[in-house]
Amino acid sequence: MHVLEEGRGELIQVPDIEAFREWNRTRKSRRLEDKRMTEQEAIRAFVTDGCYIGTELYGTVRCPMSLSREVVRQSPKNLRVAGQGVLELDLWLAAGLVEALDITYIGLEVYGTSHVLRRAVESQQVKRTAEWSNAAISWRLKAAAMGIPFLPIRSMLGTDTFRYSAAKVVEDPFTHQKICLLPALILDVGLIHVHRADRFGNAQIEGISGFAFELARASKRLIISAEEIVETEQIRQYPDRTIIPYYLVDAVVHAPFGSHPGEMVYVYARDEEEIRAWVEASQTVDGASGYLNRFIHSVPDHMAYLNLIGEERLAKLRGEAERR
Amino acid sequence: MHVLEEGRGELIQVPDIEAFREWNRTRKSRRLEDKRMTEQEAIRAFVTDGCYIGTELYGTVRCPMSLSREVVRQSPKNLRVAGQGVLELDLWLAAGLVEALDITYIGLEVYGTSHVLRRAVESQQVKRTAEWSNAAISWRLKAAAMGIPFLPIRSMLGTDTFRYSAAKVVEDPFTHQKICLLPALILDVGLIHVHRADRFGNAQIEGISGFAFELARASKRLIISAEEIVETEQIRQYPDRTIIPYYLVDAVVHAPFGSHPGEMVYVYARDEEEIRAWVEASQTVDGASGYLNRFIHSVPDHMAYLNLIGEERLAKLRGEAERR
Amino acid sequence: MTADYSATEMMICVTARIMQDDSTAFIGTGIPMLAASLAQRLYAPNLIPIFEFGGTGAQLEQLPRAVGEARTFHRAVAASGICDIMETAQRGFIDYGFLGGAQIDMYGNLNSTVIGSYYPPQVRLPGSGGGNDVGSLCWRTISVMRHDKRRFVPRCDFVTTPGYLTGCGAREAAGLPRNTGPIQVISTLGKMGFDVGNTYRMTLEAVFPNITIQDIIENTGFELLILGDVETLDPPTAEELRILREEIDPDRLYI
Amino acid sequence: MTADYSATEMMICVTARIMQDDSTAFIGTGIPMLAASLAQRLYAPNLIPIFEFGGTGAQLEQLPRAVGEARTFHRAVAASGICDIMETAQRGFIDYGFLGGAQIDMYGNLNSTVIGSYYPPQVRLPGSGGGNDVGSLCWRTISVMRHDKRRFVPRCDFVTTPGYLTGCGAREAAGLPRNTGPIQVISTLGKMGFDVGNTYRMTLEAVFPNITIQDIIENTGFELLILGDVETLDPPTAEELRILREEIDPDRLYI
Repeated sequence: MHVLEEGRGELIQVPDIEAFREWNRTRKSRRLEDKRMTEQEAIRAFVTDGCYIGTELYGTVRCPMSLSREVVRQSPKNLRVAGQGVLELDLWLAAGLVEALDITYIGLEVYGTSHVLRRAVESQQVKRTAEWSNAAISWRLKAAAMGIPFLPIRSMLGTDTFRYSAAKVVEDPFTHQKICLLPALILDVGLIHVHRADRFGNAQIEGISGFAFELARASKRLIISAEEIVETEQIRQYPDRTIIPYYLVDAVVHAPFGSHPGEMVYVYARDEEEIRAWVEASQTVDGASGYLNRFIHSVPDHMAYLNLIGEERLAKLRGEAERR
Repeated sequence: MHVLEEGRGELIQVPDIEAFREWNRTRKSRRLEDKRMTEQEAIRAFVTDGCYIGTELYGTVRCPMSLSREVVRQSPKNLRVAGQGVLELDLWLAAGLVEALDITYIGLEVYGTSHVLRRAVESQQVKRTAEWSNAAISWRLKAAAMGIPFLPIRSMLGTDTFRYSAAKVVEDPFTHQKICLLPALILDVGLIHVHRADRFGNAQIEGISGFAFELARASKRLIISAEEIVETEQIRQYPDRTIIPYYLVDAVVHAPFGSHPGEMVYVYARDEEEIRAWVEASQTVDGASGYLNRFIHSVPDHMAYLNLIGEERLAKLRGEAERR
Repeated sequence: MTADYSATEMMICVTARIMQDDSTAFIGTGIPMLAASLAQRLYAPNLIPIFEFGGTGAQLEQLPRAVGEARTFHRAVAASGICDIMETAQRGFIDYGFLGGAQIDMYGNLNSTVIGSYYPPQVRLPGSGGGNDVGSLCWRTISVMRHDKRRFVPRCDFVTTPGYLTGCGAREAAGLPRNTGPIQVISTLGKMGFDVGNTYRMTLEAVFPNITIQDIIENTGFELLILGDVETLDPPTAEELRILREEIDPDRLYI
Repeated sequence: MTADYSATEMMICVTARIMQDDSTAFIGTGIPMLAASLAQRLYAPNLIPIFEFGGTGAQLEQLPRAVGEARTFHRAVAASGICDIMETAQRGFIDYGFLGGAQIDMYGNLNSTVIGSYYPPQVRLPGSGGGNDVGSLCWRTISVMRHDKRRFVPRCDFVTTPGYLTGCGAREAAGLPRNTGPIQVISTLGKMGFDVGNTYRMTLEAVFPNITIQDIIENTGFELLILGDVETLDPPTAEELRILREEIDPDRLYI
């Protein structure tokens, strides 16, 4: 396959589809096993120094924040990260855990650019970055989820985003047009927060599904946190609502308000006050580390974190949730 | 892109992705318009001689049978068909409507091979065939649905199924393994039967979704038949259940028992007696045309067909439906 | 063969007995459906049947008559669509694939497309369906088919679904996923395997009760390798037959 | 400019006014969200806002603060995921894309990645996000951004999102979908267009009230073409301002 152009970005995770198949054959049990564990147990078991990790959706929307905070607590080194994120990646960057970034967007949306990202990249604390678009990162996960080494797409072309990526341009043999090929992105560890799951890992999501379907299928290890643990009977009654079947899942963490301070549609709203607290704190190195100390290192686990936030505020967020 | 091997099958529908984009821009209204019409109006408006047409799912499972019967009634000539089918394609073949087939499977499942297919192909009434696997046909629709001219896959390779297809083999530039590329399959007309839709075409499906998601997005004209027409309010309350958004849809046909004699999960069961009637009749040319006369040509529309089947039998099928 | 049971029933029982508990198995139309039903009841209660139009992990209380019908996702853990299922296979999550065909050759290649030349064919068969995908993407495939010389042929008229193609290394050379291919053929006469790692040809492993090696040789259109002892399989048990006849296929669609 | 309204408010109103009823519009974070909200209330009640994480056709009763939050699919016709949305754009179903950026050049290329060289950068910005995809795949893009010389630059430090790249024919030569590209830039000073079909360079179409052509030239780092009459846009109406301030952004997140 003749390559016309090639991005100069590093391929931070190599798409070894055969090794992924072999992994899925030998390392993913088909048995219905109780996989419930705590955030601490799950992160300890599966997040290792140097691993390539990704989280699903943004820090302010259905994001595995209780798992993300536990990652900070355990402080694995030299993480390689698929960088489509808001609060969760800010925390990891502020904690100095990230060595390499496949970046598409790291920022604070309505609150602007991320000071933490700026410091981490401008100071070269993050040693390697490659550029992608949002769709490209999702499509790279989709390629892995489909079990194919690459996917053709029609964005990225002609830009520096392509030039600093690890994508390639070829001529499509059917239409003879130039097309961009994205390498599959296989995660060592994926983290997803869902509305409900059974103890085996069968999971359901309400509202938009972001890229949960793809990320779940692109991860060698998958940690699910769930607002609610339900009986398998409920799964078997509505098998068409299962977005993540159990055999993809390695750990199931019961995490009510697991997406706080982000929202969980139909369950609780964003905690604007708490999000602003990070926006303020993260402007400076000291502010950010003060925040990490207070909300992560000083609390042993997610339950203690929720206690710190306080039931009154949580009740208010429940009351503000979107209704069907 | 250097092609290592090339199937000798004809590309029965050329994947012109740019023309598809232009069609979707100019010929698909974004307006919320009442698209309700009868089977007769919908087929007359959109199914033309020589068009490339596909139906979703099999004739015995959530298949647009009332639409398929109307196609026979109107008898468009020289249809080119994506051939993954049971009863519905048997009817079209028996009626002599089909000129070319992208075939993966046409048969009667538990009742064995299709005599109609045998007669139609062995006699060269069907003039052109190209071979594909079931996944390949679905992935070809998926490529079109994704808006890309081709998709790489890891089946088809090394077989006569590939050799008599219009796929190509190239070397993947990332892993340097051989990989099969499928051309996108853009349908001129797609037919899908769903559980419910609103008058604009927003549609929901229960149970397995087959390849409805992909086919809906791969069709230049899309005709939806629905067991039930619901208020848009119900769609807006559960936007996460919409599998086909209205702007993809050109016609909405209210068709209770629209999948008969096939099943509609949670609504009614297969009509084994009626399926067997076709299995018997289709053994001979005379038997098949007798069946077509009795169940299609002699009844003006779907309501008359249901009257012919009789409320008693329909009530029984409702009673036998799978329950949640 | 005694009058107590049919060759089809024996074939179903042997297929059911080799199904592994806690394994994922891609189930095609016909005999594999009956075998999976029987296996879930007797040998592999946690067998995870996978059906191509979306059903994963169904409890097969009633025999499916189509690969998409409600029974293929009855009390299942997931009901998705064909792309999800096929991609699950492509990703290496499906352990076994159970297949049928009109012809099989010594390398386990299957034909379900045409008898004779391609166009116009002497006999037009249904086509690949999911067969080619199952044979390409699942880790191990098991074929289940009637045993006679018209079916066990030296060379398939058309290779619909890949076995070992032309033998050692051919699958990998074609680009198919590594370390995959057929491991078993269950016929109406016996159980065959493959000389994997060496010639990749079909071997005779076991015969059905009252069937001789000679019977099998005479009904096979190519030389079957015999690499070790050929055992004689136990006939269907009374319980197997009762369940098959009374619970699984009371309407006698297959048996 | 009077004290009655801010440049940001004017920018929002102008953006809202150009939104077409019954059109699909890919809405990015920030000003486009406010403009879409305003447009749905006043000018384009059937505008179909599309948000990258899955919301299609929401009724924007409350201002979204994130592209995935509940407000982006509040009473929507569909709530799917990012791949579905981006593929909908790739298939040619999204008419308009509304974008922002830190830099724009005369061909409408946008930079939201780095200021300075790539690594290590002088300033690391968030990156493309969906920007590159919107700029590549939607039929027409409209950029909304503050107007000054640091932002309207002769050449972007980094082309994150394609405008017309290097001019005539460059998008097609790169393989981007045909007949796509930027048509408008709404800034804090005026409304720009592009000389499509000819030089593909940015043109000055209109100025805001109390802004002169000279003001715009002085705040633009490259030569803006002036091909016809430059009109002066109407200021925000009282109703626009009331809705913006009281209904859409009462917390003053943006205005």
